Amino acid sequence: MLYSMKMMREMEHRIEKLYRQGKIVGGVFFGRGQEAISTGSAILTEAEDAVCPCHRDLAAFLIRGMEPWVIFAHYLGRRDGPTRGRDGNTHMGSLKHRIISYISSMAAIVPVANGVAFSFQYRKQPNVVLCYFGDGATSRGEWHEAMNYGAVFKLPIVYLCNNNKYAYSTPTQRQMAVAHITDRASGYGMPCRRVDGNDVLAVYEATQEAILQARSGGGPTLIECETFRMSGHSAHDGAEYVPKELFEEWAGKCPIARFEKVLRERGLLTAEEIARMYERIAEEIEQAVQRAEESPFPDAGELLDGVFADSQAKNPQAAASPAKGN
Amino acid sequence: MLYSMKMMREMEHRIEKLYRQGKIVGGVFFGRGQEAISTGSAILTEAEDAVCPCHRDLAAFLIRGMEPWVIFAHYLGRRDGPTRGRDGNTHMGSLKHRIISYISSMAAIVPVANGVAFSFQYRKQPNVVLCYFGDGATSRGEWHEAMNYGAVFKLPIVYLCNNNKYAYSTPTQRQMAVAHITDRASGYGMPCRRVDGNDVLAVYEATQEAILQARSGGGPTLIECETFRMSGHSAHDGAEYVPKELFEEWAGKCPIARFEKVLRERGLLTAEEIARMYERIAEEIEQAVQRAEESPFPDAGELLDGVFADSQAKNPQAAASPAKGN
Amino acid sequence: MAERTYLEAIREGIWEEMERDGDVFLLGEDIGAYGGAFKVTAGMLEHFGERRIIDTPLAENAFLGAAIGAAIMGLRPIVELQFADFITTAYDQIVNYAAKARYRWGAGVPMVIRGPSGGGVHGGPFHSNNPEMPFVHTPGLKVVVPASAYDAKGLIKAAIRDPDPVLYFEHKLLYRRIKEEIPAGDYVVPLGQARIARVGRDVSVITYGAMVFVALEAAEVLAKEGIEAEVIDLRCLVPLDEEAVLASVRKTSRVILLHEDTMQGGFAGELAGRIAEKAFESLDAPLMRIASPDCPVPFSAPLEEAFLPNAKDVIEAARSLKAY
Amino acid sequence: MAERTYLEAIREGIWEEMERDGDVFLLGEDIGAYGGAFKVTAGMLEHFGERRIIDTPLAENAFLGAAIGAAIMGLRPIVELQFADFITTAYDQIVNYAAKARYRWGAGVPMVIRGPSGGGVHGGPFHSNNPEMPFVHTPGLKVVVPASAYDAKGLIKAAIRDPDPVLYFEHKLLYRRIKEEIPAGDYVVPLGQARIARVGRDVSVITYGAMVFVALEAAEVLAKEGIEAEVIDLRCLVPLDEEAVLASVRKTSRVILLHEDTMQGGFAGELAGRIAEKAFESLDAPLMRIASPDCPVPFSAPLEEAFLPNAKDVIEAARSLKAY
Ligand SMILES: Cc1ncc(C[n+]2csc(CCOP(=O)(O)OP(=O)(O)O)c2C)c(N)n1
Ligand SMILES: Cc1ncc(C[n+]2csc(CCOP(=O)(O)OP(=O)(O)O)c2C)c(N)n1
Ligand SMILES: [Mg+2]
Ligand SMILES: [Mg+2]
Repeated sequence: MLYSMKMMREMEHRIEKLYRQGKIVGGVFFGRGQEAISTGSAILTEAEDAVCPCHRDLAAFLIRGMEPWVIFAHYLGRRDGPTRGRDGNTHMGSLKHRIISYISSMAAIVPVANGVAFSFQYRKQPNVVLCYFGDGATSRGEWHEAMNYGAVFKLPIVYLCNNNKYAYSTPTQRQMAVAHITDRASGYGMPCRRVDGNDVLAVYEATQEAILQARSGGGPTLIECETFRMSGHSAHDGAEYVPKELFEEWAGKCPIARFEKVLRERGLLTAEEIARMYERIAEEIEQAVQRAEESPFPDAGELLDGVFADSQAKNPQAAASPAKGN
Repeated sequence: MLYSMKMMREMEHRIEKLYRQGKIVGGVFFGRGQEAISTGSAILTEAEDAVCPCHRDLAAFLIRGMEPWVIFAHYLGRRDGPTRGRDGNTHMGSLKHRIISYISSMAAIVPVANGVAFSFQYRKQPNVVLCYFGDGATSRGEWHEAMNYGAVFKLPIVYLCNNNKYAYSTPTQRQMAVAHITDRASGYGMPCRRVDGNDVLAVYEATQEAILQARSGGGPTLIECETFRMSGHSAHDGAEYVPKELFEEWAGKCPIARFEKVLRERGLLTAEEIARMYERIAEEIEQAVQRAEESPFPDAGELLDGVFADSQAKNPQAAASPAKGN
Repeated sequence: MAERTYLEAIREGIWEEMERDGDVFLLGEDIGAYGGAFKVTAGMLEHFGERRIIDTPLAENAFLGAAIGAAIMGLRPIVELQFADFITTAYDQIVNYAAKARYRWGAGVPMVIRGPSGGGVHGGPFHSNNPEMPFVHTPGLKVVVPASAYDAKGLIKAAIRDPDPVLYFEHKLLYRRIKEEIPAGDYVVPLGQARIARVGRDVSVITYGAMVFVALEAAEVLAKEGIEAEVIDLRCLVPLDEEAVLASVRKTSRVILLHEDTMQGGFAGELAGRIAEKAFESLDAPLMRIASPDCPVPFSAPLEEAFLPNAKDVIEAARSLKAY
Repeated sequence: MAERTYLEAIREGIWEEMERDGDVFLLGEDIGAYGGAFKVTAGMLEHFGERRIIDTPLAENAFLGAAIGAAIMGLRPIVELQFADFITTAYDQIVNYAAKARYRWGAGVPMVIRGPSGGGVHGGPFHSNNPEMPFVHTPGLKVVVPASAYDAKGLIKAAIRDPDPVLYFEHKLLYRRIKEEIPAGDYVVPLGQARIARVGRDVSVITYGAMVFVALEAAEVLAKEGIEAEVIDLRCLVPLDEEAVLASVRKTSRVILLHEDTMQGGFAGELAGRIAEKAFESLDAPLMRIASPDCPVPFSAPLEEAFLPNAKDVIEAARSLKAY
């Protein structure tokens, strides 16, 4: 888990650098300070489970097996990315990895994630879905419809909210008149848990329990992971609206540093081993970026491929069909 | 209040008859058995307050001063209805009466009702809005967005849910995994009350308290009125899916009979006075129907009037503009 | 062969597909015990059970989204909208999720969204809409508009088997009003093939849905005046059988574009664009569009009657084109 | 006169209207302290205060609905969508509530819905859309698409003063890219009047939004070849200045219909319908439509470049029309 968190952190640093260099265009979002959430949960998925990560959950992509170079290729708009250059930043999906792509409309993925969970239920497969979203997204109607729907049908799904205290520039107290996202779960009749989202072990334990319940037909759980967005909303946002003290306070709660400490204290990894792991990560990233930059841009001739099935080209990075006839 | 409830009951019977005669076309909906809800609440509004009734709240229209013959004219598609024949059944609105029309998309009125309440807040007027909807509507995302929004901005509004145990053919337990609509209020940080919706005095008291709070800047309240739909979903629905016993059980809880009893027991009205009132109602209805049937149908030449302001004709039944420039 | 109403033909098509493929299932409001607001799914709960005939909460985003997710995993959901008008409440899921998933990341969304559309039954502004255009305009969606019982069955089957999201708009006026002999068993009407509903040489009336009958009614009258109208029933708006349209235009050189949906931004414009680009040389007269005027669908009978295009409109247009 | 970017012109127009009329207020996400994702509302919170510059929760139905209710009561809300793309999430409120209220029961809804639309900035499939068509097709809504700083200010003012719901789609590519001298104080550009952006006699290019600049660029090149293109900037799609369109067609007899929005069901079709009905006699060549191809807006630079119509497309079309 330390590896995933650190890999996510460093990849995002590298993505930011590429963005500042003008090599990555459009906008980029980071999950800085929030790495424990996607890591501590996605690590629990089995091969046939599915994840629906949102824009601050890069570790979920990594844990599901999407290779760093493929991710960089995606950000760079290259043909070897899972969208073959059709989409950018965290809008990645891959049937092969059972990563279901979110779309920009916040919370629109939640009803869709329910449908993926439903397919497991329908086919009597013992699998679960992890569905991620932010605090702001819970103000949206689709979120409500989906939470209610998941509870009514007891779908095998775990809803993971990263409460990072802001939706863009808007603090949670302007998003809602309650203190916690979990205050909402009672309206759906599903269990909920609130955990320290910067403690990867706490996320792990809560998710484990929720997955167990979901797999055994007990229905969904809402987990609120309290955390803080240690960046602007996107790379072009300086976040001047965030009080400095908040950044300082939460810097002291870095999930990576905290987990390092746990591992060292429990004698599971030495400082040296950690340093070596980090070196390896740095190297892997450089190799990945290099390989991604060698990937060609898509060709203008591909523009219309795959609007419909009859014009779809094969994409080795994403295309494994999960079932017949699709 | 007895008058309003009875008038609503009898008008709906008359509407049903006109429908069965083929004089009213399209579909018609009744609030049979639910008359206490719109009556016990709307009766509390002051002249400048506003109501947003839904499809089982005919008494709210009456209490706000819409005349029975105008309502019949509306159902009959005549020019003297508040929509001049453009819309039918309970889709009535009138600025003059501060009745804000709902639209068919269930719960879509709730955000709009918030906006009406906001206008009071913005203009520092001491007014409130009563917004009505059914149990099924609370499954919709717009409902959630609006409840949250109303709570965040502490809008002067009262949300009244008629929980009549069914949304069309779907019983509440298939709509949600919680027992009560009020279970949802905790997710919005607003107070809630659950009352016997067939007891007009209980509705009255709960609404009175909520209005007081709203008027004094204390924000919204959600009131759940437990009741039962003593008809099919609309006049063409035989409601075979409803267990007979439920109809029998709730027939014994008729809000009109109950309130009659209270009035007699407290010595406020004698059986005779009540009988006379009912006779008067019957007469008024016959006169109203007659007058409505004398109202002309709209002329084909009016078809395009009022799509935009520059082609809008004046409609005496609805058109009083609430403010300058509109 | 068996005699079937338009509505029965839809039911039969769905029923047979559900028998054929265990991955096909239904989602919607009141489709189970109640059999749907128009009874299209009557009897299905009893036959197929709760696993496959699913009554949902009143939440279009939730169940359309669920259908999308299930389709991505290879199931074949059919979603019923109680009225097609309510598609506006789950618009984002359709145009942003379902329509774009394959293009973006290769995830096919084989689902059907169906429901009653159209006016003529005094449904008023919220139960009479023809909601096809925003979906015609969204790349990645297919749009089907059957006008006969034969097509209703053959097209719903094609839609269910299609690997992409298909919007299938039934016309509620036709549900019980038309009845035809149709083949008893399995047959498919492929998406994207128009039908010549009546052969003619003088003027082409290009239309779809309930307006096919208006065009045919007008053609009867016109024939008596010696004007032979050719009526093209498009059957699908996407994919469009452009060749059939252009062929008819080349043959008659005079064109009426007819639909029940409102005029501005309606499908007649798209057809006009294609014809004026690709068959300009063949035209001997201006194109004529006939559509509902640009206002909400009114409730009251005289207004709705004035609103809906009728045979008289078509007859007059054909005469004026002939005289041009 | 003062030099203003397109973005500044919008801000100035809103600012002046807020000064003029205390009933005008703003609703949207992150428009207060942050000044909006594109900073259109920068400085407004400080000047007008929290009562009139309102940051909302992330809930488009809630705040669009609230704006509708407030407008019915006579206030003049302006709603900012963070990206115009997200209008899909509150679609029902707009097309069913706002658009129909006046027609149904005489309740006017004087509100403006505005936001950044359009591509060319690598925004990908969800931040590059041109969402005008479903609203053009909905009776009761007006649709404004400014292309210059002068118009941006004059049209936002007209939109705010209009008694009906107006959709005002800004083009994000123009925000800081164009800068003009515009009048310092109050002026209004009335809705429904097109502008001749360049006078010509050989071919009419009828367009709007950022494509006006593509048309002008093409016209420069064509002029050197002796082809004088007339460029019509529609400014409003609803109400449409049909007379200006037809007048140009009658003058040049050759027509290119150009927009950035995708082709099928796009506005070019509506124009084609009107022209082929009403100026058929004047046409000396087929109509030509130039629009984005029917796929989602792709992210990667070479794909987006291939996707967006450009001057070369217009030049080639004009040449072929000239040669026709
Ligand atoms: C429906 C919709 N409206 C607006 C936006 C613009 N937007 C993108 S992210 C965002 C804030 C999201 O906040 P939250 O859900 O808390 O996630 P976070 O970014 O904090 O992780 C907004 C407003 C959007 N993506 N979708
Ligand atoms: C968005 C939407 N979907 C579906 C419908 C069709 N419909 C009309 S009323 C209704 C049931 C409403 O139930 P509830 O809110 O409980 O109100 P009730 O009729 O019981 O008073 C349904 C499904 C609708 N009007 N709007
Ligand atoms: Mg957040
Ligand atoms: Mg109900």
